[in-house]
Amino acid sequence: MALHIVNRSPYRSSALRDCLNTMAEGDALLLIEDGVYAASASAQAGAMPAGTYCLGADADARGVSVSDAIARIDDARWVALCVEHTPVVSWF
Amino acid sequence: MALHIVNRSPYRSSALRDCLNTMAEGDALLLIEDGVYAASASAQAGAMPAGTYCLGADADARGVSVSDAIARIDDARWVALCVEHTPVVSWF
Amino acid sequence: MKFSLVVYSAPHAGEAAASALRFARAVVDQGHELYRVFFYADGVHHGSALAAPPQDEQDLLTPWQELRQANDVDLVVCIAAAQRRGVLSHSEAERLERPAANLADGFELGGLGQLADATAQSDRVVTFGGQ
Amino acid sequence: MKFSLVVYSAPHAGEAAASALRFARAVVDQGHELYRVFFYADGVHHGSALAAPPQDEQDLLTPWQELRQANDVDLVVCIAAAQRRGVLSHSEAERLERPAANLADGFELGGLGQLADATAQSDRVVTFGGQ
Amino acid sequence: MSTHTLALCRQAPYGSALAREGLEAVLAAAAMDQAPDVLFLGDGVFQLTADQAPQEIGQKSLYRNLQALPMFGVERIYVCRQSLADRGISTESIAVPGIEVELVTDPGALLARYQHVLSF
Amino acid sequence: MSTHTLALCRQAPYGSALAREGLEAVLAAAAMDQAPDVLFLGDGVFQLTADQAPQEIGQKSLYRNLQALPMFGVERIYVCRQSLADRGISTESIAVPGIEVELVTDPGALLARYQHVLSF
Repeated sequence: MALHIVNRSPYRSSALRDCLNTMAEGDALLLIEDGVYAASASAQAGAMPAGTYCLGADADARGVSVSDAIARIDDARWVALCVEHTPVVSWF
Repeated sequence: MALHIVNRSPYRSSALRDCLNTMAEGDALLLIEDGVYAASASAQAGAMPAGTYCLGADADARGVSVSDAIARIDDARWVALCVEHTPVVSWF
Repeated sequence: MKFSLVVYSAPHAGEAAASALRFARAVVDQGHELYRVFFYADGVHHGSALAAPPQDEQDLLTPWQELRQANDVDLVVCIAAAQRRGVLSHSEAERLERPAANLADGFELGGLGQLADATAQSDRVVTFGGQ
Repeated sequence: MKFSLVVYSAPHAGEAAASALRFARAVVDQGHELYRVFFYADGVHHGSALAAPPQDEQDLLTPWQELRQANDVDLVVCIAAAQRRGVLSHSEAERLERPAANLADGFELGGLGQLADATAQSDRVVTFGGQ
Repeated sequence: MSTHTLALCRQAPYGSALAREGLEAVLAAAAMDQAPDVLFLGDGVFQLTADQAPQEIGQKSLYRNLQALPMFGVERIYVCRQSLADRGISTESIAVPGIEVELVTDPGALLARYQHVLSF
Repeated sequence: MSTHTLALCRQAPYGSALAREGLEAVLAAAAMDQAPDVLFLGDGVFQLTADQAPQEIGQKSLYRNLQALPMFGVERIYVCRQSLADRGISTESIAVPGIEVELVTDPGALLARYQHVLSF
């Protein structure tokens, strides 16, 4: 199963949409940098698939309150997700 | 009346959408660089407002066939458009 | 009419740098005055004397220097943005204890006040951004 | 597990450069091997010895050099991408007749073959792109 | 820049350096008594959210820079109402101390008032 | 890079240098007998349109670089069918001489075959 990493704002860039259109069943999705706006409880987080993660440091930086449906992770867990998945696909 | 200049692909970026949502009646719109994909006859050019221009050099570079509804211009006319309008607003 | 440009994009990163140069040439070709080009954000890399694109790729340094020579255009590189990104004059390199300087001839380092001044002095200001 | 990273973004342009550094540290902190970091496209500016961000902003040069020292990580700057953008070693500056060199200690210029090699040698390759 | 100039801020904080550098340009002009007006639109409205804590990603708070605006005489900012709505941001949550937030429903009409618009 | 690697090309030509530099990376790997597979998706499909004439904007044709692929042993490329449809590009109009275009309806399934995906 693949790990997809998205670092662009869902409002500004097609990166998340392109990624979601490409993801296979069971793939994981990690939101980092401006990608974390898609994890916001007040935004469109409801549309995120199961197996969506969000980098806590990036959410904190932006004051984004992460939806309960999305797992907040730290950098160590980010590395672990890369170990657990293949390939790792970046969308920017 | 303002001149709005958009240089990003309408498929990839929110720049064109943000611009269209902001334009006032009578403003002009110039598509340059990857923005010219919005001027393509085969694409969504129908949605462009009256007073839309497209930089011919950028369309030619990409093999984009510009819709009849959109005026192809050269660099000299680009400067003239800036002279004729105020303010000049870039969306990227 | 008096124009100034603001350039945020680095050369060879995308097309914005080339667009700015084409527009600048068209401004002077049409008989207008080009007062100042202010290089800001990643645009400060325009001021690097070390860029060496292959022969068959566009040179985005010499044409600006020529434009300055021929038309007395101010080419101002924001000093704060340039420090962060490693574009330094000899005196800045010395002051900051860096091993070399790379600011190209014809470009000068200047503060953000030069951007404010350009908007105050110019009839039109056009920004070139994005990648 | 053996990791390699590919970095397309310049330091101080957006967050991707800082993300790559954080991820690299986490890789070695978790006991994995970081085989190579390949700096490509605008990412080549990582190799500039001239960047001088203000004291209260992040230094994105020294931490990479320290990572290399402590963990024997290859820091490879793509030579073709670097030439275009003005990141030169002493020998390149001489060959290309440019007035100075700016490649930082700990970084080496290398060809795209080093990227192909990194993918062949590594269990995981993670790319850091965007602004 | 003066009030003939509008700074149009469209970048989310941290993801692009232009968010910070745009604000620095505004502050520098304001320090020279040429403060531009400022409009936050699109992802630029994310600059206004409180509780920004970017230490762990190695950055300084951009929200702090915003709070410096009144010291330089910028006591009002324009904010695109639709951009807030699109992002699920309540108007209450974007207060900046010492600054009056004026919500704009027709940003095109606002732009038309200025001779120069500097996009950041 | 070898066939364990997929190059995922998502940039329109000219607007971003990464379109050209991605292709250069593919060609370099292919020259070392480590040719990756290549998938064009999103705006990357614009790289495949013929009639590119970028001389006036000071660039070389990226389409020419594509035509070098077969010389280095890359004789097939994958192209996302939906990306073409979204952009109003007919499948007939994206032929590259000497290269077989394989349209992909499920890019996620394609990605799953590779150990590495390099995004460009």
